[in-house]
Amino acid sequence: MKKLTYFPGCSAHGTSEEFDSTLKLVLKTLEVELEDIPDWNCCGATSAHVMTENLAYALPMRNLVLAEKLSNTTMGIACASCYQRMKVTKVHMDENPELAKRINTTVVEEGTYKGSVDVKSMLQYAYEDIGLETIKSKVTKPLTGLKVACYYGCLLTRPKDITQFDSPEYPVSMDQICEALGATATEFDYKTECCGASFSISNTEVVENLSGQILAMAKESGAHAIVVACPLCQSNLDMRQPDIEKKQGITYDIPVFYFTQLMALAFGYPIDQLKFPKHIVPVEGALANIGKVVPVPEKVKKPIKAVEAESEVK
Amino acid sequence: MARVGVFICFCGANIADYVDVPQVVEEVKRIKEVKYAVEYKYMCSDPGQGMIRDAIVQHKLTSIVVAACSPRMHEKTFRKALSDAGMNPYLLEVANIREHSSWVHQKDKKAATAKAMDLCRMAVAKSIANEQLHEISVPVTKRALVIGGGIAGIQAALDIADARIQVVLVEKSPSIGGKMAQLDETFPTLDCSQCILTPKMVDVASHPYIELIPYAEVLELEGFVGNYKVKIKKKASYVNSKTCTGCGTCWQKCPVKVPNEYNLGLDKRKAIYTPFPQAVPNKPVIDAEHCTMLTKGKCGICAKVCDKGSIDYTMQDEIIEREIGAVVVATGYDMWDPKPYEEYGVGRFKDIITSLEFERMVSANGPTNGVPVRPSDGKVPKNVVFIKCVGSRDEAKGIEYCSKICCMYTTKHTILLHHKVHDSHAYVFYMDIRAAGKGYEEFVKKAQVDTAATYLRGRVSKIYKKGDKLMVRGEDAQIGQVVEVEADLVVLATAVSAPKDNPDLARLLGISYDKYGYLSEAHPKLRPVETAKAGIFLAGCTQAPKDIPETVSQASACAAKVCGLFAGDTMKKDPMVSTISNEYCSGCQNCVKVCPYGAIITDEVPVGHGSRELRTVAKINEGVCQGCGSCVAICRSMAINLAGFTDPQIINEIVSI
Amino acid sequence: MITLGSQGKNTFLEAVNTKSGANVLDCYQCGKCVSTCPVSQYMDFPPRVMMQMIKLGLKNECYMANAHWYCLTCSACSGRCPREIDIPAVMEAVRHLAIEENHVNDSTKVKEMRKFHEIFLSMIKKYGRNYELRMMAEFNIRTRNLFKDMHLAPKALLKGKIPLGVKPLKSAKAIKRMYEIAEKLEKKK
Amino acid sequence: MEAEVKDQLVSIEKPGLIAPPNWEPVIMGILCNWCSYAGSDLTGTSRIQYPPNIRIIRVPCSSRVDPWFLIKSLQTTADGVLVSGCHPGDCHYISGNYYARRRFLVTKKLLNFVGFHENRIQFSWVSAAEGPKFARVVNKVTEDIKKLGPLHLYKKENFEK
Repeated sequence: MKKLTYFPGCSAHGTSEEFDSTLKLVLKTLEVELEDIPDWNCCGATSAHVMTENLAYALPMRNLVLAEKLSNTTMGIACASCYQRMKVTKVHMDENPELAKRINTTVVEEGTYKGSVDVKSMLQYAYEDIGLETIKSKVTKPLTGLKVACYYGCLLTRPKDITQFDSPEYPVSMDQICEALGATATEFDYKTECCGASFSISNTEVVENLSGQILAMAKESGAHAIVVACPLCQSNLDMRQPDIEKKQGITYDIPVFYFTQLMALAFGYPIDQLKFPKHIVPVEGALANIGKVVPVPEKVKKPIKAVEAESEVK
Repeated sequence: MARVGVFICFCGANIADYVDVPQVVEEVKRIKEVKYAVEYKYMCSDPGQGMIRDAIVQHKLTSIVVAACSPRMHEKTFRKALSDAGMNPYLLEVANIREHSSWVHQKDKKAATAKAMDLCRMAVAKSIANEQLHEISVPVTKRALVIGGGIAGIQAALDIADARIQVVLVEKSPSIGGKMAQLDETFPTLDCSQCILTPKMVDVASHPYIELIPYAEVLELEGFVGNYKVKIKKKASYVNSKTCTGCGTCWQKCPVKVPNEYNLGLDKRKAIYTPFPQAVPNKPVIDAEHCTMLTKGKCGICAKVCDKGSIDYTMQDEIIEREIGAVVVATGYDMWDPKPYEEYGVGRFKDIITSLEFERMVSANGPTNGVPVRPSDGKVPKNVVFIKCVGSRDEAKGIEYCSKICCMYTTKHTILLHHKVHDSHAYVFYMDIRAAGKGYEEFVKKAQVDTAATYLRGRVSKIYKKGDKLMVRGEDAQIGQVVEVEADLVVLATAVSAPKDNPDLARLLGISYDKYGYLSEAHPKLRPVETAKAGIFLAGCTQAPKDIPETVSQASACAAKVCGLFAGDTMKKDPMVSTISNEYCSGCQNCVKVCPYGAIITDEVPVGHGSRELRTVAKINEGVCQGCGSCVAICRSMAINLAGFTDPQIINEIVSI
Repeated sequence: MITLGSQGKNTFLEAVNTKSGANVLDCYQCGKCVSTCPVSQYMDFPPRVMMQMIKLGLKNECYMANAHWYCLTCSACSGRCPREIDIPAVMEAVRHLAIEENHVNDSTKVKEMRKFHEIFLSMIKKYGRNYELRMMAEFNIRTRNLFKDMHLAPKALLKGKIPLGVKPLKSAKAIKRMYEIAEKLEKKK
Repeated sequence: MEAEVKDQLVSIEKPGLIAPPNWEPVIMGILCNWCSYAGSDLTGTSRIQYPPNIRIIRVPCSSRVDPWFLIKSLQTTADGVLVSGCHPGDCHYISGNYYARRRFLVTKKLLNFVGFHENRIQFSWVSAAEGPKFARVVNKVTEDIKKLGPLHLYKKENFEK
């Protein structure tokens, strides 16, 4: 039984409750025990670093210090935004002990920052610490037939020197996890384009435009659904989808799943535990593809050869 | 007893205004070894030199001190005056009382005079310990080695050979020609690369003074300038080149297909092959890695069809040794692999190709018979996007420097595209257009105006697929907007990078290379073709990225250097080299370690007179020694001395004031 | 027209470099950031132009720009920058300097974005965690746009997307103290 | 312990020795031919003025400088020594200045150990293009050594001179 310190993030009790609860189901199957950080606080999200420098470090620092008091060496974070704030803080503190000392004064009552806990996103944890083989071995109901576009957003793999995970341009970890579950990952070029993130409330126009492009590219790639690992991406792509459709005059009807929802589904959990009713875009249409026999795609034309090309030309 | 003559110069007013020269003369005369001291207005002038010549004879002087300007200025002049008077020129010492005294202490004549006196004393003291030295002559092997058979190597070899000097040309692939043989037409004149190159290749093969060793590499180089010995490994070709006529039956019948390097894998060649039809030498080789006869012992078709019986599956690598006097390194360049550009989808999208691949496509003897096509579906592209600076000027993903040739070859590609596909349109994303060269800017204008290529100023940030098109996104800074081009084909102008084997080659040759892997020249401005090691020269892109005209110029410059080196039967060399005394040498070999030139080797000498027992001592090769003196300072037993800067000379200087 | 050469040493550039840890002088205006940036079309001055303006020392123009308010810190630009400039950090430095010197763009959009962040931070100060419903409500009230996103509200509430309450942190005091010390640190610099 | 030993040995410097009136130090400057000597020539051609205390010895390369030269200088004539070579990486003889630097540091440590003040032995990199820098170096070295005072007991005739 593996143990892992868990930081759910504020949205786990709100907008992304389905992420939190399915994550817990999945980790039960994968035999990972979660240990919550007692009395954790908000990471400060975008707002803190937009407005001030010190608070943007102080808020995550408190959680890091609290996490260091637990016995585990790794902290898993569900929300991508929390993950990035935490990781940025950790990397900057470890690089600059002087800064760490200064920021530490804000949470001096909680303890001294040591830098002893590693910070990972849940996607990274599943990919690196659990591994594709283990995930594959737990699959009881493969998702064969479901075509998904894996959307990573900006925060999980960027900046590269902070996250040190997967590619910042064309990551593949989530794709590989989905394929391990039996689904097909489409070739999706907007994997790491931004969805508008923190403008969700304050500047909806931007979000609708950016998320709209992502939905369009996902549709273009032939996906039935989008898979994400970030609550903000999920809410932007799912909750804003009807508005985007209205604005663009196109019907997308692409549900946006957390990767843990699909894992739980493939691991055989009953559908009523997966909180699908929480989705704004209905999921039934996409899930109906599971089990359908996919026609073998027409072989892509062979790469050019001298002779073939010649005949084309003449 | 030494008899020193001191000649003190006024240098017009340059010295006389700030140094009391007559007083210096008086002071110098008080030194007991000084038998003659005199002042004159311009010592370097003919009458001045005449005074020195006369005094040498008249006063039977044994060494001369000239107190004047810096020895870096007129040492040679005065040495010549000495030898004209029949005196060994190395008995001269110069006291630098101009740069080191009169010019830098203009406000204090007393102090300047005192200093000038001291400088004279030091020079006199040193000159007393001076010894007669003689220029060293080193024999020369008049044969040059050229490494690399691209246009640089070909040009250097031909120029040297035309001066009737033997050349050994080593090329690692089965044919000479290099990258230039892969090009279609060349900028800015659009003459056909093959047409201007192949005659030169044939000349190389038929030149009586050139020994061409293809499919070979240099293993070892030892010796020193004029007297190198090189070991070359000739890879087994499994084809007897003497009997083979190059008829081509073997490669027509060979059943094994391998990606064709000459066409960058855009088509296939056979396991027995010549790289391209105009190859020189036009004899096939067997690719041992892929030939099933050599890997699995099955097939043997080529041997069966060869009526000359030239195929020999048992052939072994051969070691060839040659004595040579100079080396020209012309190993060219590699094309940089754009794999790190993940945002462009390099590796995922088939319709992204490199410039050299495009070059092969538009080449008349290329895999597509001279028409560019999309690798994904073989269709002829209409919209082609050219992206410059892929890898160049990119510290994050590529190389810091500008590759120099991409601006021009991309310009050429837009024109070639227009020639081959009339209804096509070229879009060029660029950062700057660097067109400094004869006819270059005019050429760019031709592309922009005559063929209406659209130039967009900005670096492309992303390429993604939409249907069967590639969407290329970048900013056009000129309108300050982000633009997306719907492209059928994307051509990346990838950077020029140093050959990856260069560091190994540099170590083997004992020359240095820079942080990118380019071989270093001796001086960036004034000695751009020499290396720091005497007798080794650089031609072409192995030193830095450059275009064909520049490469050819540098190659010819190398040839001139080699010819200069070989002008006499022996080479003259400064006698300021280290000498070693066997008597004192303890054989610790510390000097061997510090010598930057490998000029010191070990030798065995009898322990005593007539003794049979041997002991190790160091031995200096005066042909190689450059006279830095590192070994002198490191020698614990003071067995080594540096002629012209011996311990007694310098100590004399120190204690003389 | 801008007159250059009279302002002497470019202290603005130095301030931005120190604060961001980046070197704006590295920028050679290739524009890769502009076409990478998902929101450059909304910015008055895209990143490349901002960099040049910093180089020229156009402090007021930079402060008054909305670009650094639109920056999402998605780090796409810095990941692709051939000179490896941390552009989001530069944007953040300009924004922080503008806030410090109280010289900020006063367009409605920027005001709204700024308001949002302020409300968000005050929520955390109060509860230690984000209270989504209250925050959205307060944002709408304070930006005088009561019905924004109201069509989403019933659905979201009904589906349990947005909870009606939040459990404040046990040690809410700790957070308040943290805010105070952080504020002091900010002033000390 | 080490510090104590140092303190005792430093007394070799004879801090109490009074400089004769108008005393000027003698500094031995050992310069490599290709960079520093050429640089000092440039100082001259540029007419940049510096104190007249330095006496320059030309050697092919700073790696030719035997520790013996430094010791002999301090022992006989000089109050201080300046050794100057090409910048790291610019050595005319590929790597000579690296050897020189290492050897110099050891020599300096030794001389320091036996009681010479560390400023009596100085090292610098001056390229052939750095005329002004050479003047700066000489200024600094001269100043340093003037502060330290004479190293040698002066004969009576020197006073008179």
